[in-house]
Amino acid sequence: MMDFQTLFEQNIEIITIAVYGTAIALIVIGLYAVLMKKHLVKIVIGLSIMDAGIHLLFVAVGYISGGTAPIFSPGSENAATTMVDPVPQALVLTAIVIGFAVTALALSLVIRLYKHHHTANIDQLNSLKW
Amino acid sequence: MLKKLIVFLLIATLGYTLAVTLSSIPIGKNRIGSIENPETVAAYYLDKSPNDLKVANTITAVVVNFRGFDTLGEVSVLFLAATGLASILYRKEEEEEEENIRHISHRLNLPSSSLVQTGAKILFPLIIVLGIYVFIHGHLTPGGGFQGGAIIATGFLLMLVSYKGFETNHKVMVWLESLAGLGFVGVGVFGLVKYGSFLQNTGWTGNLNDLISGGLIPLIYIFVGIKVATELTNILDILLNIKPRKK
Amino acid sequence: MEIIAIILLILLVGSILSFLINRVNKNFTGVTAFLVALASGVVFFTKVQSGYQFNFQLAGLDLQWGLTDYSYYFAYIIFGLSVLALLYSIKYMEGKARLGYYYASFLMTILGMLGVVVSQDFVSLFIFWEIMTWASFLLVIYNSYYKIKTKGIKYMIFSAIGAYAMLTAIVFIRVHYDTLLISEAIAKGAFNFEQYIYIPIFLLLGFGIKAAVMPFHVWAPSAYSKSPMPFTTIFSGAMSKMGIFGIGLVFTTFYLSNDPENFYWVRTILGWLGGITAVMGTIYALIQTDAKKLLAYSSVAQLGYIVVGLSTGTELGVMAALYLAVIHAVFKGALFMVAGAVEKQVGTTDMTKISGLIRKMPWTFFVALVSIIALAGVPPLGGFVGKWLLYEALITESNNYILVVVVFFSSTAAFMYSYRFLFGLFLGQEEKETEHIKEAPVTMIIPMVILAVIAMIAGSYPGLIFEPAAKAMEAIGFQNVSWQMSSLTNIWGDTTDLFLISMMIFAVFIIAFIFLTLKGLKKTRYVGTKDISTSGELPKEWENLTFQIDFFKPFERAAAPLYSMNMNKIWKNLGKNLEAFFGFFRKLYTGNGQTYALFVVIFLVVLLLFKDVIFS
Amino acid sequence: MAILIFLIVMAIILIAAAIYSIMQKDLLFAVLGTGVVSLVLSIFFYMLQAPDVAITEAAIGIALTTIIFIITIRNTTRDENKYNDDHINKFKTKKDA
Amino acid sequence: MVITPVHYIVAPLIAAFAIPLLTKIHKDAARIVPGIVLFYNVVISFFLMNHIAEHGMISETLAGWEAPWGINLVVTPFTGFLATMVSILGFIIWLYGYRFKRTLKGGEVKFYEILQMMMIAGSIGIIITGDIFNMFVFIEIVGISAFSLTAFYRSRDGAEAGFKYLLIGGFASAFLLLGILIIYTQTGTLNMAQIAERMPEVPQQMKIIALVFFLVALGIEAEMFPLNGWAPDAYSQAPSPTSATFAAVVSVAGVYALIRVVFTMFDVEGVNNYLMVMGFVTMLIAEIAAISQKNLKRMLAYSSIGQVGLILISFGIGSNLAVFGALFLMLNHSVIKSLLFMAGSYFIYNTDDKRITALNGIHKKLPIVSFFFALGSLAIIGFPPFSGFWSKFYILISAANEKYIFLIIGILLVTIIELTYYLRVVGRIYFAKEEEGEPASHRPSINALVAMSSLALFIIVIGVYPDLIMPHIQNAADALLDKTNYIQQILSVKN
Repeated sequence: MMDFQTLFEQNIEIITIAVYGTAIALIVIGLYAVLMKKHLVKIVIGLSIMDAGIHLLFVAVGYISGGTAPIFSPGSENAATTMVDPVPQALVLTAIVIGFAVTALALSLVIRLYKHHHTANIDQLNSLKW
Repeated sequence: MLKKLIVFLLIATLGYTLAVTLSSIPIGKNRIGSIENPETVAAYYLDKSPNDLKVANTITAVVVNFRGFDTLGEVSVLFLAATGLASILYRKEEEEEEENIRHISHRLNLPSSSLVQTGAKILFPLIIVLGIYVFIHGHLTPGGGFQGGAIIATGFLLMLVSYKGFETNHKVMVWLESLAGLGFVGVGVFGLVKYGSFLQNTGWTGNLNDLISGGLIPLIYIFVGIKVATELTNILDILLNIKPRKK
Repeated sequence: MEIIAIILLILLVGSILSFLINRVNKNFTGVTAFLVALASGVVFFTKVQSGYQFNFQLAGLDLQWGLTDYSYYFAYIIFGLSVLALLYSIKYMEGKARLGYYYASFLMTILGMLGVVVSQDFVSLFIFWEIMTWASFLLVIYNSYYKIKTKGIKYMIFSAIGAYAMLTAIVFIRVHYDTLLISEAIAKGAFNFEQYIYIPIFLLLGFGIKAAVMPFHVWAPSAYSKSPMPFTTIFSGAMSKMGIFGIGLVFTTFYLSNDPENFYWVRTILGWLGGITAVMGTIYALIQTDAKKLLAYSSVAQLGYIVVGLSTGTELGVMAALYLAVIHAVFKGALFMVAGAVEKQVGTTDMTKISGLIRKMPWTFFVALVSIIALAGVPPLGGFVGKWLLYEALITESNNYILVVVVFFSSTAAFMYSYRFLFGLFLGQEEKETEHIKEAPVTMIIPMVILAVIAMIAGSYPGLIFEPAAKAMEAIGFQNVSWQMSSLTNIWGDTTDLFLISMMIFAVFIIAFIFLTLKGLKKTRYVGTKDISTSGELPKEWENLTFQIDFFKPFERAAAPLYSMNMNKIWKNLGKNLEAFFGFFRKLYTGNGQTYALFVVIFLVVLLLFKDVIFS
Repeated sequence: MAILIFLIVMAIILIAAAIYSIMQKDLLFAVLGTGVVSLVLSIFFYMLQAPDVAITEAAIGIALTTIIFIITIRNTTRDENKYNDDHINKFKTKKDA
Repeated sequence: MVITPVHYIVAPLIAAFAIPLLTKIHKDAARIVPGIVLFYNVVISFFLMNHIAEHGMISETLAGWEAPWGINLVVTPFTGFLATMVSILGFIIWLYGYRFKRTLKGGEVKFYEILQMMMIAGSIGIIITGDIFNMFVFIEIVGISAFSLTAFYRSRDGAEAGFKYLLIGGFASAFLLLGILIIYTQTGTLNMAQIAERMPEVPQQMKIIALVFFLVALGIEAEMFPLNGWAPDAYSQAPSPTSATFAAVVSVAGVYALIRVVFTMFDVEGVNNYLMVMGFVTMLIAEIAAISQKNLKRMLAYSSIGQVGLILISFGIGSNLAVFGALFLMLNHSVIKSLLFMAGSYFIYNTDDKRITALNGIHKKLPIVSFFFALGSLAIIGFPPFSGFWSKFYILISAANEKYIFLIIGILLVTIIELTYYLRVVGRIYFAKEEEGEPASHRPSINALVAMSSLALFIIVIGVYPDLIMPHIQNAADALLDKTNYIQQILSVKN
């Protein structure tokens, strides 16, 4: 644990680029899949990758260099250690579960669609239009 | 092709904008201010969690107590997702009878050798115990209701996948599901009735880092754990029991 | 409770009541409606005096109801015509479907019209205006079972355009002049064509559409001819006058200012529009083969005169307009009732199929004759006085000599279609098919005759109408309007005694009538239209030899270029093109979820790119 | 320093797995790719001092999400370019018409 | 105080968790319990409205942590008004749907009722919460219920509509999270009042980026133009009571969320113009699309979007009178559109055909329902003396106050389009040649009639005497615009 902290403190720029870059890359890749892929399952994969990127962003902005996880281990109650921001983590916890719920629902819709329309191509799902 | 170009341009612009925006929100910067004189909610939580609530894991304190209402909402999202899933994949009884395949399980047929089955049999109780441990210790160590619930669900997943004949006891599941949800709300209502604020913790909180500490927080997390476990198992159960299409 | 509210309530309750009574017994529906209208009319004329008003608050707005002499004048038209039309309806509608619906809408329309004239603030005016509109819409589509798509909708769309133009104006009056009372708005100069020019223009648009002014007249002929006949009398006789009522109100500022230069271009344009409406209405009336349609176009033309009269803005012109408003209601009401009687008895109003009803329906013929004379403006009947005043006003007090010619032309051409109407239905040879035809029931004859008598009296004693008209004009800004009971005086001082003239003409008439009747008593051989032979050649079965076909063929040929300028077609094309255009936008909803997602992202990116432009 | 490299490698693996999972035509492998994304993501969370999130992501992202994706693929098609089964298509017209 | 705002959420949640158990005791529990709960919500609403009329606004703390620290529920005259409206309509829609689904099997009824109830409860949650992330959670609750309900019928294209809705809804939640993220890093809080208080210190650039994300995310919920592709599909495929709920409850909550964020949280210039322009585009395109629809429910859906556009325009004008008009229109739209969906659903139920052409002369079979539909049509177009007129009138006056003459003309021209297509349908119902057929097989049941008549009664009574409701709307508008008071009231609780 300590290793991370000191190392992160020293190389915060690289970390920033790496973490933010990854997060943005995930969002963008997910978005691309949603917008370009025709298979419904791929689209749902895209959505979940996009969500993952956003979750990473949340955790990243909550990080404080040199901070520890916001858990008071025995004996360290009063030690004035820096702790990372607990709020984004709590939010992400909620967001992950909600994201899973949405994914499950989406997939069940995909199964239903395949049963009824016999296709998993989003372009063929246009019986409702105009 | 034109669409591809447009999409590339769009996502490039979006990525660029995000990057520019995030560049002024550097990682690692302390934004939460001093804990002694809290300006931000985070600092306040870090102050109150060990001192007032006696909860070692601040995230648990935030999730269950400070923002407990969100968690209630989240649990209901899961519940609604399970309901919605059941409603979407619900199959009319006539339909089933018509196809005359009513009592046959249409479980995912992964090749499950006896080795896998025995392994699953051994692992299953361990996984359940692990899950229960995780959500009971949610206020002390990393983890909690969601994690524990999800772990238990994976245990059931293992059984469902490896044993053809394995069925969750629906009656027990329904009761557990409902009672856990009602328990969570009930704890909230208890706070409302006794202290005038929904989900309010009791005054008695015990000592930091004790197993029984933090007032009602562990209790809530247990309910959350059971609720999440049952909901996730439900979802998996429904999905796994979809009848495969006639080939 | 205020008496006006009670009267409106009587009508409302009556409307619901007649709907319910129809459920119980179909025979009493018409009687109930008639009695309700009669009762409210009696209460109105006995209890309500002009000058009465009261204020109240609704939805945080100060509203006012009341009556000026001007609105009282229009109340005469409304009640007079409605009561007669309802009396007429009793027999006319007998045996038709959905009587409850018919009478309920009828009474609602009366309520709406009465509300329009008693409103002294714009909000109630608009509310009642709309009640009147949709109640009449319900009646317009009463008959047109299969043609709902074009007929009723057209009326409603034009009405809505008018109503919303009015609403816009009202809203701006409220904003700029901080009032909703008509009197205050006039006092503050809201209708001046100076500062906020769109206010009076929108109001004129709103009222003008109801008065069927060019180029918004296209709804009128079809709506008039499609609605059930008794209602058409109200529709063309009274409801279109609400438009006139409004135009008069808007011009009040001008009348008050007493400055002929004021409003000059507006009046000119409106006058010209009225003139063109008159010509167009007349020309189209000429080529109609259906009596109803003919009358409908004729109504449009007559409304044109009234608009011309109002827009001259002189005392004489406005007097002519108001006088024509009443007399048009009278004779056009009578004519529509005649057409209705024919329709009731014969089953059609197609002039090519009917002829020679004079012996079968003598009373109807009498009414038709009198009304046609009045319509054509021949002395000694009511129409003559109105037209005389109008010409005098145009010639002596305005410089629009071309307009005079236009009006004069259309008035002359009115002879042609009047004649055709009379001839087509009543004169000519009798058909075998019409042998069994009887005179219309007495409750239908009575209102017709009453109207005809009014038209006759108005011809001899126009002062009976001049008196309230003069009061009404004083209420909208004129001072000391002079009028004579039974004579017309022109600016050169020549006086014509109308009563004398009418007596003389009547004498001639009666002599001629006696002579013709005596002659007619002789046995004559009735010849069917097909019972002839030309040059020894028997006409074929399909060869229709009725005069009615191609009645005005030569004229039609002469006026062919005018007919090609079909306003109706222009609007229709506009509608069609608009819908095609709309169809293009509709395609944005492609039905593809991914495209929608793409829209979201495009929108997001566009907002992000232009964020500094849009937000600051 | 090793950890820094480890982090960067992880980032690269993460992005590569994400790209792999959307480019892979065989959906089963694509889904496994998302499983890898979740796995690496939970390591990221752990390194960013968010153990709770890491555990959640591990339990839900790796195990549950992947399995429901697999179930879906089993109930639809496994090949991305093959949106339906032909013989079922024939039968569809009769049933849905 | 015995009743607190949290009851709005807790009662439905208890019911939702308990229904699976209760159905084991009594078969019809799944139908009845939501009714009791929704009725209880109506009671709560009246109680709370009385309370705030006497004591001022309520800011309830949850879990004992006061305003900026914990989540709080806020009932101001504004949110209270909307919550009251939503809960009453929710109850009426339940009443309407009570026997509508009687053909369904037990299990399906349970799912339907739970989802429907939670959708309404979630909407109330969106309205009364004072915390931005909590709002996100409630949006997800509404979203998940809505996706599932859209796909409820399997014989239709429900799943397709549901998937589209879910796809766009997924975007909405992603962008909303991004917006919350940026706002949280800049202000260090999630409480909307505190965010609003700290907003002036946030760098302009950040503020605008966050605003853009919020606008897009909540614009999806509020059915703004390029973001509303899901709406017509979802409205037309969902079961009719659900469509009514979408129009009357969910879209209200969506618009509320947008307005709350724009008016209270942010202090950015130009948003009003944005709302006005986008509202106008939304209205125009939706009405244009509606005019050539062949499917009745789809037409009503486009009409709903159009009305939402008008509401957004009116909020965009931004003056007190305009907000008043917008809230009035929101109320009218909810009531009238629910009535239209309810009546329209009986047409579809009886003809087994969703096309408008199937309605020819149906008034002979269903006289009362036809009357309600005609009434609703006239009212939504804005004919006096029905309630729709007053809202339109006030919106026009407020636009005129700001001298937006072209806006007024535009609104009225669009109204003419609206009038055209509504009258076509009404014309068909009443005046087209009816097809031969047996008398209606599904006459409206008594509970549906009660529901529809109460809405119709409202339309007429408010149309004739709008003063009944106007003071409440005025209070609501004042409360929405009084931002400083909102912030002070909520944050003062902590000291």
